[in-house]
Amino acid sequence: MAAATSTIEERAAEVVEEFELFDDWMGRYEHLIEQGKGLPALPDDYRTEAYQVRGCQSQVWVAAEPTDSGTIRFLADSDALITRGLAALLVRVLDDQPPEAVASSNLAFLDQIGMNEHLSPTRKNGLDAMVRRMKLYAESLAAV
Amino acid sequence: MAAATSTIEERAAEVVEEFELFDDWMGRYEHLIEQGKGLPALPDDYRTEAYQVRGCQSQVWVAAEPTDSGTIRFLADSDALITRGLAALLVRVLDDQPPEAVASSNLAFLDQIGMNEHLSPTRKNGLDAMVRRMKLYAESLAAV
Amino acid sequence: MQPVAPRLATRTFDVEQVRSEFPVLSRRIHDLPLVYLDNAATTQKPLTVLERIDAYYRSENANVHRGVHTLSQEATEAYESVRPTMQAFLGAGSAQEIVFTKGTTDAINVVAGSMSRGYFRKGDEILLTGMEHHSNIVPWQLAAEATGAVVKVVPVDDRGQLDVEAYQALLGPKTRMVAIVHVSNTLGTINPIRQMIADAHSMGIPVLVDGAQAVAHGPVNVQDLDCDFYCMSAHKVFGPTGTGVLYGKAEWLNQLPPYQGGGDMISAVSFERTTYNEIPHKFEAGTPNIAGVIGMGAAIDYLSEFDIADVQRHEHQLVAHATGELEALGGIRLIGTADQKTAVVSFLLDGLHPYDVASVIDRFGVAVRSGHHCTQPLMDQYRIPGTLRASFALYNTLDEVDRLVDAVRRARKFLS
Amino acid sequence: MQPVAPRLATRTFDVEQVRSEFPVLSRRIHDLPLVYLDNAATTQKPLTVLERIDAYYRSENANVHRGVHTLSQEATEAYESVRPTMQAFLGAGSAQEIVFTKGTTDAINVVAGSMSRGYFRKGDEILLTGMEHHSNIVPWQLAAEATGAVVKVVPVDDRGQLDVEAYQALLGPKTRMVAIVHVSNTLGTINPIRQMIADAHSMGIPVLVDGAQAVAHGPVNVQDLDCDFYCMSAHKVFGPTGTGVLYGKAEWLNQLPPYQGGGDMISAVSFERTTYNEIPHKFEAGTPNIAGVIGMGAAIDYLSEFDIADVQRHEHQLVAHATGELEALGGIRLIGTADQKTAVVSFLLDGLHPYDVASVIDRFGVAVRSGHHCTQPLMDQYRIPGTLRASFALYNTLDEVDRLVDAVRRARKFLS
Ligand SMILES: Cc1ncc(COP(=O)(O)O)c(C=O)c1O
Ligand SMILES: Cc1ncc(COP(=O)(O)O)c(C=O)c1O
Repeated sequence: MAAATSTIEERAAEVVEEFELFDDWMGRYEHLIEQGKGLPALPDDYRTEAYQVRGCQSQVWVAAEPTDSGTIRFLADSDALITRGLAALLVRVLDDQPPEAVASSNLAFLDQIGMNEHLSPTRKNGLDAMVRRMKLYAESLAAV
Repeated sequence: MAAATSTIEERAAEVVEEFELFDDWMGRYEHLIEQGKGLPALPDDYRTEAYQVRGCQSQVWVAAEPTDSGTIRFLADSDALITRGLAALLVRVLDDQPPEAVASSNLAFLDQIGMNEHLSPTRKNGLDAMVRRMKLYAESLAAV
Repeated sequence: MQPVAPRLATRTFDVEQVRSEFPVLSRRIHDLPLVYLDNAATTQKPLTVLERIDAYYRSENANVHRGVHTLSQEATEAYESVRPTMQAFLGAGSAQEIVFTKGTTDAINVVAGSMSRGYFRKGDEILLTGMEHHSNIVPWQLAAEATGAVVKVVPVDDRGQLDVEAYQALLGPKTRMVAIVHVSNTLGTINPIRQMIADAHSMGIPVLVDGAQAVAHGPVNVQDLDCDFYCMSAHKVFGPTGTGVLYGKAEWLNQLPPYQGGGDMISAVSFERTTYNEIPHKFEAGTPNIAGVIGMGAAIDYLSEFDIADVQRHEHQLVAHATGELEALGGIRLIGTADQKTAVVSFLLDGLHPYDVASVIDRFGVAVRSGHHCTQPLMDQYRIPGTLRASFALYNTLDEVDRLVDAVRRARKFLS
Repeated sequence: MQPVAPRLATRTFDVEQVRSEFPVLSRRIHDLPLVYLDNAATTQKPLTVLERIDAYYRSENANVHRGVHTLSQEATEAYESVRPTMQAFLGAGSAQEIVFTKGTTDAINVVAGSMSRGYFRKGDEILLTGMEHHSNIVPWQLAAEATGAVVKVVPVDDRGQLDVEAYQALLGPKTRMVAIVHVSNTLGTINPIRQMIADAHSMGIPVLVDGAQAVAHGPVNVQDLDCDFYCMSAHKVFGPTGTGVLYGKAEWLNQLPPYQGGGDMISAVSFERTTYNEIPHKFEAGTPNIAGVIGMGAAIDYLSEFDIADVQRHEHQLVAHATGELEALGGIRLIGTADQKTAVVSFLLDGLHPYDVASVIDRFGVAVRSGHHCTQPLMDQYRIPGTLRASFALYNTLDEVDRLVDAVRRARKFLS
């Protein structure tokens, strides 16, 4: 995980840079799947309907917890490798950030890592549903 | 009215021949409207909903009465000149014929008088509704 | 119609240029150039719309929403990208308030049908007007029949204007729904819907607007109008047949139960329990009219190239010229002479049936509609069998109006 | 499928010739030629269909049924001429039994919705099967919810075949409706519907058949089947999106109340009393998808050029080859191995999620569908998250099957 001091923008830029290293889809896919492997295991308590994100082609769970330092901790998992990789990218960029920053974040980096087929929100592949869920958690924490 | 001895086919052929005399639409329309003017007045008793034919662009009434000689007598009217002309043509061809002959008649002549715009059944201009109503009357009389 | 920030025009309105973009306008009818004045029934389609539909089928066709393969993703993107287009066109607050339907009739049925599932109760009143199209009457009659609600009617005056005072008096504690036509297809009357919506809202009553005839002729902004539902058909605004939009405020769409069941409108299905998808998808069951929706987007893009004020000015000229010339013929009865009118001229020739006149002027290449225009109650009120209706679009010309008037004159001579 | 008198073929089936008639098949995906194996979701369209739609808009476009002018009459004729085409295609007894709908989902909703208005009573049973598409589940759940009827389910065995004995046992005095899929979109299973219809009829119960997946792959004759309703979508049989057919026996269509209200479905409208048009128009409210219906006619004309037995033979080869080669890869689980199958191969790779596999093989230019295919209850029964589904049409080739198998092999290597 990136240091808690780096901002969402900084982390997103880092992700974009990493993906730019690959000039073919195979490299990018491998890297994405690799990200998923690094995602911490989701506690069983969260593997329930309440945390499931609808509208994805695979099963996806996303949960959030407030940290003592006032930031928001994200947890996620999926039964598909690619979706798990995408969830890992989102967690990597948004984890341990202030809820307000998450709620107002612009996740344009998703368009810049050369994987449009999974990432364009109008394509309704479920990524937008994940993002919306994460922002929803952030908004409700920000409101507390 | 044609003599009761001529068949539906003979009368239809006569109509087609008449219309063939005109080589422009104006002549044919005038002739058609002329036919309507010759249609006997419809008794008020028949100018009711029960005798009204649905699906026409104008109001059309069609009635039928059995004659003593076992044939069927048709009466019709419309508030539009062209429709009245069409009704008159149908009456002219079908009036005073045996109900069985009316019920089984093939009214292909309607396609042959150069007025497709009013007469093609798939165009649903109401002529098919008139024809169906006349055949219905004939069928119920034939069944008695 | 209410003023809204004008869309940004990208070209000057030039009717000859416009005409060259509508292939059908070069058709000949009975050996004469077609004069198409039946635009209120359906409009013609510009090349860009035809080309967009063709391109879709030639290189992008796939089913939407459920596929991960490239073609399906591209089709989904093309289809979903029309939602923001329609959102902007109607001035909706959010793209999720845009439900794609078969057309206006379908859109009204979605609302009336959904409202029959728990919203309407016995004795509730549904308020319509005397100038509604059958599509904004029969769905409510079916809903009333199913729920015990009753339909009430706002009267129309002799010039074809709503009696707004009577409307206000009819709004009452039992009124549960108001459904009004924005622009009458028979009369051309533009109704004061903004005021009527405010009146209904002051009593907590939702309003559905039938916008079928409005969208091709002036700016519409549903947020500004504050209507709860707005319905339109693509085919009346230069788009394809078989598609249209139901705009609904998100709070209404969220609250109403789904109308049809099937693929795409669900979130999870089991025989024990089915949960529904989010709006707008909750109201879009089954494979949609993908090519149609994409074509509708192209039509709106086309229309948006113009400053709608230019279009309105042009159509106003056509209506003024037609009205003047027809009246000058004498023996003409105009039906619908409201102060606020769009591009429709309905009329009768003394002593002649509209069907006869329409049949004869077709022989002169002129296409107008005759009949009740799916507004029988209005015909009953005026005690007429129907009217002749010339309805204009941006591609019609003053010359065409002259051909109409000439054809009417000759038809009368022929028929008398 | 039941044998019927073969339609008269006018050309020999030649797959390369056929391919040249489908423009989209020359598309490239990620720099490779497209291999389109998602035909159960939607089929591609031949040139004749595109050209017919284009020609309609270029020279015939007008609203139907209500106009006397030439264009409207021509449009009506073109639109109505598709009714006998569909009548012949489905073997219906009369053209008035052909109702044009938005598609299969709409057709099923028309029947379920109409039956909710007086036909279903509390406690009535609606019998479905465990392999139904959501479009043949949710409309009945909505009807059940509205009327107090209950949905019962015929079980499916491990190979994907209906338990016909269980079906017969479930038919009972409370059963008011049976709705079954002709061919399963997920499994390819061809159900023994002729027998099932006879069983239901012996107890006086009507049967609706969801024919969405059947019509592109074999002859259908509704009179021979004796079903009461048959539903299909044009877009799954080489026609446009946004249209389809509800076949209904005339006695049923006459007896059921209308589903939607609006223009064209009425005979006379007043605020006091509205009477409905004759069938099929009673069920077609509003401006229909005119271009879509005309395009559907062109699609059926196209398909009818072939001897359907040739098409079936070709598709059978594709399925046999795909099944054999996929099994030869090892580590594959086939879902749906019924004795009677059409052109669908559903499968899973051990240890891999279908979404991952579909995403990777798209990179190799191969379009298959992954997911639950709108049959979640079936997925639940098999305890799988979904399948990969390759579904074939007459334009697919053995070479394309090889590219599929190769792509699957490489995807597995990449993902493991
Ligand atoms: C078996 C089956 N039934 C119904 C449908 C629904 O068809 P449509 O989406 O065209 O309404 C489909 C296709 O998705 C299907 O495969
Ligand atoms: C005012 C009005 N409302 C509703 C409709 C119905 O529209 P559609 O037939 O496209 O559903 C029309 C057009 O026929 C109309 O003019």
